[in-house]
Amino acid sequence: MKQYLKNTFDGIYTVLVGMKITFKHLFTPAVTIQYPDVKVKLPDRVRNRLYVNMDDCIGCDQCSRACPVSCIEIETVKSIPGEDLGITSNGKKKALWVTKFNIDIAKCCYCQLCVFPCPTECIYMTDVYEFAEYERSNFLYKFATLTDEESAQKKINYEKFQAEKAAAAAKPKPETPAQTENKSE
Amino acid sequence: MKNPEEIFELLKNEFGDTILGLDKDTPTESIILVDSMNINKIGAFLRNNNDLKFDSLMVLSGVDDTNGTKVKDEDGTDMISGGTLSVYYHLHSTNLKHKITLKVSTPRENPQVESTYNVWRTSDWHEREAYDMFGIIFLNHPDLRRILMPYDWEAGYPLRKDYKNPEFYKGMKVPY
Amino acid sequence: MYQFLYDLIGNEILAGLLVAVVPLTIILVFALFGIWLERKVSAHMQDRLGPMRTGWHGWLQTVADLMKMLQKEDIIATDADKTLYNIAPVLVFSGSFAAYAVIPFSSKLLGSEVEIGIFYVLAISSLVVAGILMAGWSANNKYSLLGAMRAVAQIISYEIPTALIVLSMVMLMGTLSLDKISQMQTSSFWNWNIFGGAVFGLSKFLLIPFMFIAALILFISTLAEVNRVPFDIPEAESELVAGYFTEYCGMKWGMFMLAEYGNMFAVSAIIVILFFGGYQSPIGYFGNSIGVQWLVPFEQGFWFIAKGLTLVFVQMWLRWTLPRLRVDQLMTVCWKYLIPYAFLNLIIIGIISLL
Amino acid sequence: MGLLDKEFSDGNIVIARVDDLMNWARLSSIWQLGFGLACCAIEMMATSASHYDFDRFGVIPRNTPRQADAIIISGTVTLKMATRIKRLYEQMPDPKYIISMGSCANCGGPYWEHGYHVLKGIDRVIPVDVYVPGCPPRPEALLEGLLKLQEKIRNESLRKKIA
Amino acid sequence: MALKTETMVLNMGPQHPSTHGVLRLELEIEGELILSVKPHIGYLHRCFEKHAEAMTYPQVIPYTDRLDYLAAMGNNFGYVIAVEKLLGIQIPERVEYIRIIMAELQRIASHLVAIATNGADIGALTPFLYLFRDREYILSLFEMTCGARMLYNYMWIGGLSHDIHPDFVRKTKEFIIHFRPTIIELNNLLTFNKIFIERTANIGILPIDTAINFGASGPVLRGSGLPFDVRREDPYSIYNRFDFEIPTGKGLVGTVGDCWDRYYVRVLEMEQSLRIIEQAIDNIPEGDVHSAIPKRIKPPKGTVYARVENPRGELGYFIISDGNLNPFRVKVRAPSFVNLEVMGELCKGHLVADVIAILGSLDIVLGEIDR
Repeated sequence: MKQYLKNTFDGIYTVLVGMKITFKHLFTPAVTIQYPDVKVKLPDRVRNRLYVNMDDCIGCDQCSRACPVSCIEIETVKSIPGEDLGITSNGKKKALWVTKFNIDIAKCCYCQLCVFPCPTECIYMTDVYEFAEYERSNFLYKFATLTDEESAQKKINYEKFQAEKAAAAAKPKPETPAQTENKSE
Repeated sequence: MKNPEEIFELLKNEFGDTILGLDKDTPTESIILVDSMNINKIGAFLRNNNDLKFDSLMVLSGVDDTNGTKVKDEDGTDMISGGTLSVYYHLHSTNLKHKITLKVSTPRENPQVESTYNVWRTSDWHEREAYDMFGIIFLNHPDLRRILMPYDWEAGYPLRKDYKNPEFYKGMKVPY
Repeated sequence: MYQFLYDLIGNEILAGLLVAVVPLTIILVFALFGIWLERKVSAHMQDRLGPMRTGWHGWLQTVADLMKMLQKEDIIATDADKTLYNIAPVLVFSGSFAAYAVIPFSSKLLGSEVEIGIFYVLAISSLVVAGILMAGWSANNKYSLLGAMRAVAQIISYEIPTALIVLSMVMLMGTLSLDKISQMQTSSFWNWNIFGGAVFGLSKFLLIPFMFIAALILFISTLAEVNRVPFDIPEAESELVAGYFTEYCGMKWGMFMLAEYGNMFAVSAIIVILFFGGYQSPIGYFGNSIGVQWLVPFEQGFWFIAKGLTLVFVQMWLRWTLPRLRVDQLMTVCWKYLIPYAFLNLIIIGIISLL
Repeated sequence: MGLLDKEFSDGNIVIARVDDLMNWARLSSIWQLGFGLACCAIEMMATSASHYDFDRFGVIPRNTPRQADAIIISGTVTLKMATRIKRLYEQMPDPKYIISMGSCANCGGPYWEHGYHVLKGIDRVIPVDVYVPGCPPRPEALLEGLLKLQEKIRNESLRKKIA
Repeated sequence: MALKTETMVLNMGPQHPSTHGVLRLELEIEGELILSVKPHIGYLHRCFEKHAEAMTYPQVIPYTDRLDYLAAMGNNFGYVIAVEKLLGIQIPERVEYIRIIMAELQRIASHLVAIATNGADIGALTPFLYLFRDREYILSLFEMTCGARMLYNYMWIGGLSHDIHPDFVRKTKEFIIHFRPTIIELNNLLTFNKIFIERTANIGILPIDTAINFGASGPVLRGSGLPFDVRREDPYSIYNRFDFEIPTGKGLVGTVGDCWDRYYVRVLEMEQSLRIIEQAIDNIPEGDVHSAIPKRIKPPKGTVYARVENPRGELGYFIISDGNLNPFRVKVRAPSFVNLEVMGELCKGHLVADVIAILGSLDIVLGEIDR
């Protein structure tokens, strides 16, 4: 009999305690961030969309080797000696034309393993998180700055230079090494 | 609290030749090699002997140690024939606080291992998973069927090193 | 009201129809408002904001839900029992709508002054059980069947404590008609039944604790009849996916929701009439004091709806605090706790009313 | 099938008004099917929690496919699960939408290369309306995906499209 | 002549509101009574072990995050300790302290979700939202230091990916002060609520010997009364420097080892984690977190098995390396995989509603069950 009354009292008492708490929360201000109108400023190390600053990229392929998901594809063409490709921000001389630099952001798992090995810190993660799409093909970001015919042109130059060098090397050995020396600076 | 050498001695004089050897060259833990057909008896002994008391099987993992010969398949991919599949048992005693690792290897063609279902109940799903991933048949296991892969998956055992993806499964293209 | 309309139009079928339309609009408007209120109350109790984007603070949200449900395709499972499947929502809604016939919103706005008011309400509200059973059985879905079985057991067994409490109140009041019960609790809140009724004397003070217990038991058992938490086991979403209306989609499911909210208000109206003085205002009528006689019925309507809404708010408040009971615990609460207390209460009130 | 598939003559003023009203009703009360697959499901629960509040957009989790308008595919779709999702999609009444949330649902994500049991993207089984990238996407990214879906519904129309 | 009754097979399918993800339970029920429960898993099998064989050692870490996606720090911790044991490298003090703080914060966040979903399964929706609101606080701490909310790739082999944020210490202290009263509020609202006690006490009782025989670990084993905790049994990292108790089930409300005990052990463990964080947060030594990270990770031939106390139980990594860049075989001993086996044992003779309560108290995560 005592247990019977204790159960009834327990039942009613704990229900009232619970109701007191929820009633108190009725008047505490809501913590909701009203997303479309109020956009919270994200901390500075946040990892969302990848961005590559192409004029710093020397095409060293470190990031695509470090990516566990292999969603970065890079194709480069060697530059022929005479061409000037500009200097990266930290003073490293660029020697490769980057004809193709595609990141398939749909595959990316945002693990930031590609950012650390990059010698010129040209690939980093921005805090942009609003890039939903209607089509999946729009997720393939092409960062390469060379247009198609320019890269084709670079390829042809390089093959021509290669053929010249092979022909020059096939000619008599003694007097050609001096010339090729200064040509390749 | 016993270290692996004492346990190996104890097992050696208990079971004689079915304990094949003690492999100590691995940097971190030494492994006792055991014959695959009476792992059940050895397990029961390890659990009930009161100065060993290995009452909990931490993990049972199948491994495809690719020591067979490379053979060209009809469409050019290399298959492994011969060699062994092995199963590692990591045991731990909750009150005597010591750990031991057993290793059992079986031929790759028809891999058969005695099930330790009645010794440690946790080996039920672990063995089903080893069967699902490597094709190791566990004798007198209550219901040995696939656990992670779909029950009607005929394209072989996925975690073997020479596993190839099927082209289609129920009308869905599998490879990317 | 029927008489008033009959004099106005002359044709009694049309007047009858018009009398039925008024509670229907009240239910529809209340259902729209109730669903919105539930979502806002639950949101603010959980420190969030609830619907915000459809109109100011989302007041158009339920209108949007209603119109969206109208556009949904109506799937009927191939081997579902077609006739029962379609009748069930109608039966459930008519069960809860019929109870409004006798509920006096104010002295003027009253469906029909039927002499056996409270008895009629108990009878009609068990029609809902048949509807739920039909819904659960005809959908040919295991979860709906389980939900329907639970609903039948729950609603029927909770009718007994409701009937006992109503019996004890009718014993005190002496009349079955809801209108008369409200009229007997006149003028200030001190004469409400919860405080021992209108007759001044020793029995009034003795009655007060037992009236509180009676009100509590009636509130709990009517909660179970309306399938509200902690008794919402028939449509327990965490166990039975969605209970007996798992297979219903679009407007048919809307009918179930309408019926649930209609029931909620009907049940809280019964408690208000029996214990909190029906449409009587707690502090006297403003219309009387300034001599405007025709204002009084509107004030009575206002007070009745205000009390009804506070009780509906308490039902929602309970929903967002308590976990759900299991089926057999539900039965023990009813048979081992509510019914013995109700009997005890009945006997004690009987003795006191003899004094 | 639903109201959407009937063709009406083009350029009718009344249709325009009813169009907006119908679209507004459909987009401001999208009821999502409350089921999640993997890590993105936890982020979806965080979105319906107090900080980001899905209920603000009129989105309530409904458990049966019969009463749901949208499925948010939140997590990795494996081959064993793909047949189930296809059946769920068919159970839903007609005006229904799919949000593919996270890299795994978009194209197999981190498991696209060696995942022998992973379906490479849910659009191989059901038609997807909005792809939300991220692994897992932030709750705000999911809300932005929902807004994009609402935009898409806003421009739907009962009129027959003149090609 | 007894009435010929037929048992009904109810399929709590991969899409069910309270199966914590994609788990199918095949219940054989008679009326409401349960005769047998057969869990079917594999709906989220993401081939982790195949990936681990194809990736280099540091590239496997993002995949370990996705095993038990509610306790990603714990998974990293386990994998990283296993590889460091294989390599035999020495870790700076600062890294050890930060790893412990992150692991304990992750334990609180994971227990919050466990308690929230357990309460929501039994019908109490409001605590679910209160606890998720507190969890957002911890997620913002993680996001401040390593940039991600749930899957961090934070603990690297030999160090950490980022050093802690300058005002991480202040924010963590604020969190501790804010969090203590919410535990008391949770206890008033849910733990000692009569209906919650009615639904969870004396249900799914797991005696100690079956628990050990089934290899259960974590709150499931401790709920049955055995104070077995890997942080105390074979202490890894520097857990032996902190003093904290191991809460076990005492049967305050029902018998020892029932659902309520497993639930209450998690609530008490959150207190203990707060204590550990308080002891560790003030004396984080100075140092560089990147110093001990080896440039090329090629561990010697051999096997290693390392155990870590994850919020769900004992998480073990068995790594076989054959001396080149990719691990030869990585086997994960997932605690939920082992804890779920007990389900068949626990549910006999209970009602359908109890299956949900028992499943909620086991607190399983499908990511690590199906790997």
